[in-house]
Amino acid sequence: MRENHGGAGPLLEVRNVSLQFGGIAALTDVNLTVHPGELMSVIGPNGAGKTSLFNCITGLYRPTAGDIFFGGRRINGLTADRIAALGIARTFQNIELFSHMTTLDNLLLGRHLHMRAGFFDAAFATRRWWRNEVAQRRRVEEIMDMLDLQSVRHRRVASLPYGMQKLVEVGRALATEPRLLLLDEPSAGMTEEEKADLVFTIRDVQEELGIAVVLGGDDLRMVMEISQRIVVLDRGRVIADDVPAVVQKDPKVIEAYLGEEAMDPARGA
Amino acid sequence: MTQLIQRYEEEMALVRGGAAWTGLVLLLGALAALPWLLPGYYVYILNFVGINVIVAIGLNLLVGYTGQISLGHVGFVAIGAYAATHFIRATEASGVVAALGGPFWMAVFIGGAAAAVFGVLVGLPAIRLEGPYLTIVTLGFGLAVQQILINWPAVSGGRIGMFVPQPALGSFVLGSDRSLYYLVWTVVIGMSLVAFNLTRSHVGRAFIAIRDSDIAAEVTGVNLKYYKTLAFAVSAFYAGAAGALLAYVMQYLEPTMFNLYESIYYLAMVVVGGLGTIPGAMFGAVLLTLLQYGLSHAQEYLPVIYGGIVILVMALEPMGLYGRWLKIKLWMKTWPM
Amino acid sequence: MFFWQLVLSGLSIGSLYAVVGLGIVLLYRTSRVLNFAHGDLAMVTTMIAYSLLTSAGVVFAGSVALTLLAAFALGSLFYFIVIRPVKEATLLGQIITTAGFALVLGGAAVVIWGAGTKALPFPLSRFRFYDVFGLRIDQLTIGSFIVSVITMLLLYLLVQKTKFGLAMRAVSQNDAAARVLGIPVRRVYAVTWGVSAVLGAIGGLLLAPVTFVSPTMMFDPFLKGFAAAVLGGLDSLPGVIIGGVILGVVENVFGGYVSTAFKSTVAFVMIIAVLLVRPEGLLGRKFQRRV
Amino acid sequence: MRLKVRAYVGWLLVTVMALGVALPAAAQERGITPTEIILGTSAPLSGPAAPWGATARGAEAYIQYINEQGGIHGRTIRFVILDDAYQPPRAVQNVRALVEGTGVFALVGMIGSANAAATRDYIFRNEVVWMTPAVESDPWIGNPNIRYLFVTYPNYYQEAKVLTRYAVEELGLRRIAVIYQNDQYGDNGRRGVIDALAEMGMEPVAAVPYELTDADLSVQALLIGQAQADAVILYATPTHGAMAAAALAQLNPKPQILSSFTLADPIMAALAGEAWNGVIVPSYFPYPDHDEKVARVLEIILERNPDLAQMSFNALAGVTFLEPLLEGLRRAGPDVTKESFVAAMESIQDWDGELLRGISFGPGRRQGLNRIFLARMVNGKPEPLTDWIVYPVEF
Repeated sequence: MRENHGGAGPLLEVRNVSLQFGGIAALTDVNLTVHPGELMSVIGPNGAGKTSLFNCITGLYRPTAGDIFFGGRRINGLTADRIAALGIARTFQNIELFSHMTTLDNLLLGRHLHMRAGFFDAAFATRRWWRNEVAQRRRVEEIMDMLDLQSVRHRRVASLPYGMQKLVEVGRALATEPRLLLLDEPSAGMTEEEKADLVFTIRDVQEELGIAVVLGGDDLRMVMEISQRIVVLDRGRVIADDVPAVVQKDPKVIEAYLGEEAMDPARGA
Repeated sequence: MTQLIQRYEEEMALVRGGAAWTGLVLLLGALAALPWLLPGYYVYILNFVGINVIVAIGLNLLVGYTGQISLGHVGFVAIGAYAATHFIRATEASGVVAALGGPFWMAVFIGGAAAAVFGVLVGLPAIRLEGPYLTIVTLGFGLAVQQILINWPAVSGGRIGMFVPQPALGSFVLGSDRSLYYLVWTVVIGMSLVAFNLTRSHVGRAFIAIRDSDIAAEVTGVNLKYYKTLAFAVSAFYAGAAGALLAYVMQYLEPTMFNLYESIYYLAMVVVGGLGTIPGAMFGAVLLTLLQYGLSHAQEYLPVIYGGIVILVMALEPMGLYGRWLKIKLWMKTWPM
Repeated sequence: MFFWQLVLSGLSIGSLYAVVGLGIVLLYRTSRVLNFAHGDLAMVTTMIAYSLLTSAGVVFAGSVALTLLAAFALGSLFYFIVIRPVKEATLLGQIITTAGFALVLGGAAVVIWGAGTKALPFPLSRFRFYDVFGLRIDQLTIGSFIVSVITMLLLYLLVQKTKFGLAMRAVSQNDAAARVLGIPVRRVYAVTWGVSAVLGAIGGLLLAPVTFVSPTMMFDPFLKGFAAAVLGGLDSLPGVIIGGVILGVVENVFGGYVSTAFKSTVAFVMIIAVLLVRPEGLLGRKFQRRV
Repeated sequence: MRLKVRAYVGWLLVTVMALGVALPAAAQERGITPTEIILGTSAPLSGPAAPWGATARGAEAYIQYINEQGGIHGRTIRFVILDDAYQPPRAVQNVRALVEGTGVFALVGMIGSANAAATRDYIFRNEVVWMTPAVESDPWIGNPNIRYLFVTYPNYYQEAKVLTRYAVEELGLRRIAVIYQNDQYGDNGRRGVIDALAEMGMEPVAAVPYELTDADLSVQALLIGQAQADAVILYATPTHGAMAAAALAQLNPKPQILSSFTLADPIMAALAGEAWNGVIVPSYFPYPDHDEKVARVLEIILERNPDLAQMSFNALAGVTFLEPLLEGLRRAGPDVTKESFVAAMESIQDWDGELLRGISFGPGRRQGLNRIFLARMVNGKPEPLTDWIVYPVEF
């Protein structure tokens, strides 16, 4: 399933993507590139189209125009699960966990793609299924260790504190072993302490696992701090794409944010 | 590392700990002894209990686990019953399979498989439809199956009905209540085991994931089309197998047996017992079937009692009987000695 | 002429399906509850009308008024006693709860009124005819058609032109927001249940001269009303009217030319076909997945 | 906390009801004790066919009367009614509970072809006395297992032939159609019409089925109008019969309706109103309006169960299921056994009961009744048209 992205070509390429709902344009002619192992951010005022963009990339929405390439392969038009199999994982702005399952099961679901046992193996609990299941559990164990989730292993996720739930969602995404991880407002609703932990985790993921990470518009201070590159969306259009220091001073960006309020680095976007 | 693996396997095991094993053995022993302790017509009721347990477990996989509603499950039961009956009649006539030790267990499989095919057909539109819209498609399916059976005597025997030959193991006829009881409950145990296996595996996880958040399931790599259709197929298989057993136990089939009320009763069993748990489905099927058959003396009050219980359970115990049982267990555990 | 006569009787029964379906849709779009007891509620209220007219000897208009009041009370009572406690239940839980209520109502009707079929004294006659363009139309058909249309108009005015209708629409959009805005959400739900039951009762009363009064009188009309609602789109009031009329006409024409045995089935086959093309029904709002 | 208490009380209730699967008493010599004769039936008291439950209630009321008169040869009759809601699986269970648990001497009636078909092998195998299942006669014709079965119920097929011949020969109508319920009952009627017409070298101009769930029969009526039928033979439930009659009354010209005896119910005139005027209906026992004995029985059962007034025909039919059995028990004397009862039944020849007239059984004859008469409904009252019309005995 997994293709090798030989060389230094871009991992993800969004080309001239537009998305319309009825007459309303959510995205207009968006271009975007993510390189392997990169940590970048997509920010913008509320309703700028970050989530729509993520939804297009992960196959939940179908772009009205334009193409999306992942590892050199065109992925728009594929179903979300096929795209996940190619190596894109994500979290959601409003947590989308399997609320009746335990932490363990949520993470195990992330391993779904890696199960090499079929329906009948499962139904009759064959040795093949058993071997597979144990292998997946071992992998999940590693992720739980890394994210410090062992203490809530058997808790139903609905009963976990908010920040913890966000973390479980990240864990589930990581369990799929993606090459690209999209985090949609991961720190929203977190305490400062949890945010600091999150920055740590994101860096770990990016540096140790070598996964490219795209942060969806979030706490601006955090974004400026950790991103290697920032893309700014405004009303569905890309208005800036550069390193944080340049973006911060871009008058178009300031103006876009001024639409609501003066650019305040402490404020969530 | 080996220790770790043992811990996983311990976690994955269906029956954990000595007490659970003892309980299970006692339960199976009681099940095996029951037909020798009860008069025949009670054994007949228990056969229906077993049949409804199978339907309820299967329906629960669809409704409780995958979150897809079916108001036409009786259609699958009917398809299973008629497919099995035709199979039994054909093999009996040809004598081929009978020589292999009797087609009775194969009939159960054929009934299930035939229903599963229709399960896929009904499941396909389910991919696009939500909630009440899916409800009406399944409802329409159930009504259509009955209507077609009524008007297609070649398949159903029409309203005269169709008599079902008794199951035979070689030349040994298994027509008595007791032998049917063992047949039915062996299938119940086997199919419960499969259901338990499925629900603790990646398949079961995918089902629950679709129910809890289909979007998240999809972006995590669950093929919605496949698993939604699979849930329908598996659920229909259970219903079809139960239909085959129904044919054996009733030894007579007639299209009016497969009406909308039955579909609602099946759903009530699942909900009253507890959605999304296999023991819950079993509880519900046992309780409501016993009520239905046991309260013949209550005469015309039965619908009021039955409906009242359903409302009572929904109002007091939305998690169903099994949820209540878990709470009682917890309460007893924490009882200060 | 045969064809147009089929269409005419299809229109007449279809408008009754629509009235029954309106109650289902009104409730569904306001509270997202699919009421499987709608038919049995209508049946019980029709039984009440029967008792008022025969045993109690109340005049027709008075009986109708009292019956509609009773329907309103029964509907909102059911909301307060049963639905509110299980408000958090899933769609399935609600279906089962209302189906349980349907069993209770159906069973109670047999116990209270007996299982037999009864005739409801009705002021309009099926046997007084008018010939219009060579088609035979009876007084009852004309009368019930007029009442159906008036009912639909009144409902339109209630939903679109009154303060209560506004509250109802607000609750249907977002009940949490409506609560914040100071709308008494519970009362809106209760009244909606009441109005829905009244619509059912009107349907039951209009059907009574055709199907007669018995505990099973609403079985088929309820299924058809539900089907009409789904066909038109469960959250669209004009949709259910169109759906009901289409359903009535199609099944009659099918029955007249193809087979009366499959007349009822064809309605559901048609719905499944429509849903495959338009999963939200003819006039329903398209559901968009929100992330 | 109060809520919890309520919840537990609720649960207690549920549990008690679940355990309410009452254990039956053990039986000695089945169904006959020194003081009692036990009879049983499975009837649809709830569900879609609940109106037929009135047959069991009628029989129950009459048994109460018999017991008040001192029973039969000093024994009182216990009549156990179980509800099957018209579902065959439950009918089977009820019959088994009655035979194996309650231990009944005889089963009285059984409504619905499916229920009778599902239970009949069991009843025959266990050689239970079975009085008049209210179903078509086909399953009994040529059946070698019917030694303990006694039937005083008209044969739908023969009845349809009588009606058809009457329409053609006496009324001079040529274009005959049939509206029938799409089941065994309706099918028997349809075949009777077709065969009777074929014997006269004719064919029906239309044969239109309806489904039990249909709520409106105007399409069926329009089809009859399209076929320009001048007589319609009706095989329907009372509700659907009334629907059909009302819809047929809209046709121009209006066809003559002849219906099955199952519509000989006074409710028909109330339901169909003026559309029922002039309809020709057979009956297999006299109407209370014309016969004092029948009127007296009706009075007896209504005194004991006034609710039966709205279903008086079904209630009386229930008594007809029972009546020959009571006669058999009387004739068998105080030392009755199953075999002496059968012998007593076989001695019944051209016997007139309170309701039934001209009943004969015999060795090899289990069809006790083979006569009907026709009446025309005028302003809700039956006016006899013919004397008894006798049709062939077939089993």
